[in-house]
Amino acid sequence: MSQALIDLVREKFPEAVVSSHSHRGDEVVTVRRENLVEVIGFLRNDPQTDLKLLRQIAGVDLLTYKTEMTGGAALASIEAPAYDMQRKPRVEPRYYVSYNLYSITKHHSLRVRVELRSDDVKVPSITSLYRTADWWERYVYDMFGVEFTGHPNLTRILMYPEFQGFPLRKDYPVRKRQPLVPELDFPDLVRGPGPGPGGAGVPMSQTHVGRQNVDPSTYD
Amino acid sequence: MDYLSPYIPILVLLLITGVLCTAIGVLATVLGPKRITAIKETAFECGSPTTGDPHARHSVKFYLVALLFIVFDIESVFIYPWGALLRDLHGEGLGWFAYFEMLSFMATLALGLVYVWRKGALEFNL
Amino acid sequence: MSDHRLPVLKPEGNVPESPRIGGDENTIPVLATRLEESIGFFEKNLSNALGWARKNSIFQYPFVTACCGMEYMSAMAGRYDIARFGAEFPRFSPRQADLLMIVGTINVKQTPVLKRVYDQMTEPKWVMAFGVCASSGGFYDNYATVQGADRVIPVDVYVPGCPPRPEQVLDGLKILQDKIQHQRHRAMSKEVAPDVHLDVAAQRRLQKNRSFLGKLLGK
Amino acid sequence: MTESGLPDTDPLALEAEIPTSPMTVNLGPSHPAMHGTVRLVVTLDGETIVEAIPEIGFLHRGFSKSSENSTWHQVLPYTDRLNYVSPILNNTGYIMGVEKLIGLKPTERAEYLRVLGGEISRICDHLTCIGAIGLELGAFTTFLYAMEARELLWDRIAELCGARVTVSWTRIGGVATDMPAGWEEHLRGCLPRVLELTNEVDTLLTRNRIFVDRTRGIGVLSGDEAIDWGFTGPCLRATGVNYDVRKAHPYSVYDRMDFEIPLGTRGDTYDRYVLRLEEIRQSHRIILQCLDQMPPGPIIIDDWRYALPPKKEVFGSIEGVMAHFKLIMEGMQVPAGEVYVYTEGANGELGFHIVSNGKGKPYAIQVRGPGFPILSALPRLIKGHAVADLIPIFDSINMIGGEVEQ
Repeated sequence: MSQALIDLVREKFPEAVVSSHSHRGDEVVTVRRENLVEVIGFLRNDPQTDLKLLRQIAGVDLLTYKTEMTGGAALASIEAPAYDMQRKPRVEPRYYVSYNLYSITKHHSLRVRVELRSDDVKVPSITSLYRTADWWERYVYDMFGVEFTGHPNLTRILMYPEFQGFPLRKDYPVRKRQPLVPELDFPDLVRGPGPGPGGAGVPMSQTHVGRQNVDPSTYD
Repeated sequence: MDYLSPYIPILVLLLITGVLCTAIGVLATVLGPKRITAIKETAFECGSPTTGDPHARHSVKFYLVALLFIVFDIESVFIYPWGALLRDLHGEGLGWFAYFEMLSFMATLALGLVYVWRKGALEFNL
Repeated sequence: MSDHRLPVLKPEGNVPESPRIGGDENTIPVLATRLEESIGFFEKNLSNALGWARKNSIFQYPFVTACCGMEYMSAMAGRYDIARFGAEFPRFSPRQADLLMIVGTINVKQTPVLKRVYDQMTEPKWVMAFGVCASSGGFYDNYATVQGADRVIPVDVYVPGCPPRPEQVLDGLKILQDKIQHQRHRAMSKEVAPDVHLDVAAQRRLQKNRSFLGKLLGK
Repeated sequence: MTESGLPDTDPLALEAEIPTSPMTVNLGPSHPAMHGTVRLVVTLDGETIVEAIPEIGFLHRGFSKSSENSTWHQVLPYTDRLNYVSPILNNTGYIMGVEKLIGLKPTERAEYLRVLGGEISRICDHLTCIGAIGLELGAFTTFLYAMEARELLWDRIAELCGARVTVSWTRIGGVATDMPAGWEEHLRGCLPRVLELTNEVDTLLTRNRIFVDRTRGIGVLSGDEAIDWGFTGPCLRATGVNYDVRKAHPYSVYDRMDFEIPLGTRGDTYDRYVLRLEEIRQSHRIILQCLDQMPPGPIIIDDWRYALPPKKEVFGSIEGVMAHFKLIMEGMQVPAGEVYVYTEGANGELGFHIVSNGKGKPYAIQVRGPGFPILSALPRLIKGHAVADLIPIFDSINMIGGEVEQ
């Protein structure tokens, strides 16, 4: 039903549309980065499309899309990063940001997508069009490191400022913690000899029950 | 001694409350363990380090509200004993005199209320 | 008595043991066997009395963050009423709280807050890790979650469950109460941390041992 | 002093407003009204809120990263913990996303069971929110009534799904457990009591002079501004905009259910409260219709590429063992693609943006928590109000840490 939307966008901005496809009933149009704001502005303000509700701005890192090995969580490597940049070739375009628009009056929706190369991770911000874009763009910046040029205050929203790196990138290992308060480092009692932050293979008897950092006087 | 006897229960009451309060106070300070540390001395602001200085100057309307409350609260404090004794005074023929006495007292305070009302101290616009 | 007691280690083979403080023979917790013989009669009774008083009037600071908060509400509400154990009154200021209940996941951004709230709690204080996430990080083994609150602050009682049923919470509270009862509570124990810069009057008060009246009037 | 040497007796000098400096207060994460996960740095001028800066992320548990390292089936327990007040709605939302990716339709009975469980969960969510609004305005009894009603429903959910809060009940192509014997009578028996307790809360709060004064006319937002802020669900319907995913795009068997969508008029805190109360009654109607139209039949599809084979088969036949092993060790091989599926969660439109690369693990999942955009509008809602109004406004948007910070 909203195949018309894609044709409308193609006809209005022929040079902006890179590609478009429809999968399981969702229409997605990939747009060039330069006229992203223009396209979304048109989609929002044009009475015919009236896509006033910006549901979500989602980011995806396509680094291991092809080569991701199969296998459940048990087989996943725990400490080593999922993707080793040096040994494996780079993937281009690496990220894409998808803007999910919906129209309450017309009951149709469209997803506008922008693909980014790994060395130039910048997208023009659309906070001028939607006020809700402010937090969503901060979320995508916080998780993927995508710079939204023109954003009023592009800072981390979920992670703490001292956090280095962008967690949802595929080359960020799952368990790499950057503690704020000096954590008492004792091996994973629950998981037994598996590779925990405290090192593997510590026999159960030497693990303690979380009481190491208490001076006995307070526990008289 | 007999005219004092009705006050004995009050005396016992005061005694018990006095003993109880001091006992709780002293026991709490004596028995409670104290570990004075630097962080414990600082103010608690929901687990975050305190921002801004607490001695910022407040607007004067809060002080006005407190003042007005005290004025009219004291007035009601004087009315209670008067109300309790009005019947006995009426018995001794002083009823009307006491009534007008209290009326004049309330009138002066009503004057104060009118002044405050006109001055606009009662409109508490945040 | 409930059967989840720790097995009792006979201190010296078959030598008859020292008389127990309260409770029958097989409930001596392992930790306190040696201790009881060393303290005098008056301290023992005072410690017992204080332990009894403190265990039955625990004021809790509910450090609620995540899904365990829902079960915390059930434990506080009418049906599984925690008030029956004296721990009903939530105090949202660490000054007036005895028990810090860490209800829910502690993520790395929350640790400074948790540490600060714990440090600002006045003694005697205990900590209950309510739920698996507070006890061991639960199944959030990733960059964002601290693998158990005891990596940041010492924890007394771990209540398993994700979220624990209210009965488990009450059982955890029961275990904590047993621990408080058998703990040694001293009177007049005061320590000042070295990094505290007290003003002159407070220092004078602390160092010189003055007459009772002097102490009373705080001169 | 004026040049004539006399003190400048400006008659209005005494009346001049004394300059006061604004005070910044920290409603930090560990605060009863902030649900433990939001830090609000509020700048006050006397009692009026001049500016508020929310800071979130205190319950960010890495849902996306953890789900990228678990199989499609293992992600289910993570979805319970998103909006942990109404877990079945999250499960249904996620599983419908995976089924949309596969292009698979669950069995008829499973559809009805999902709607039934979802509506019970929705009532629990609204009860908790109403209880919290009452509690934080001082009405402790309404909180206890709401909690008692929720306990009754949680018992039914525990009998149906095995757990009270974190149920992980739906499966790809169906649900995990069927209704136990006698469960329907139990549910029909306890629903009138739940409605009676809800009416009790209604009579205590809705026409209560203090409650109305505290909530009427604060936190007002107009319809199109709410859309611009990304509002959905009760907070959007309170402004009069009629958008409910169950009616706009009926999924599952909602098209066979007959229920209305309550709409507010002014979009203030009072409307958001009354709306949730009314939605409890609508959900109650849906539950009854679900029970009446419940068809017999299997509760999960028989296609072993996606659904776990029944235990009798797993221990009985070699195909069962092979299917079970493949599904557990390598996860369901969901065909590659990118899909966005949206259902009506308790606080609004709950969307899952799922990307699959054809392997056993989801490649990327990003949740559109309905509370995330609503919380971003909080400074706009509370600016200019008194500090005391901040609490009811924050409660009426029903911010759940799990779904906002994933």
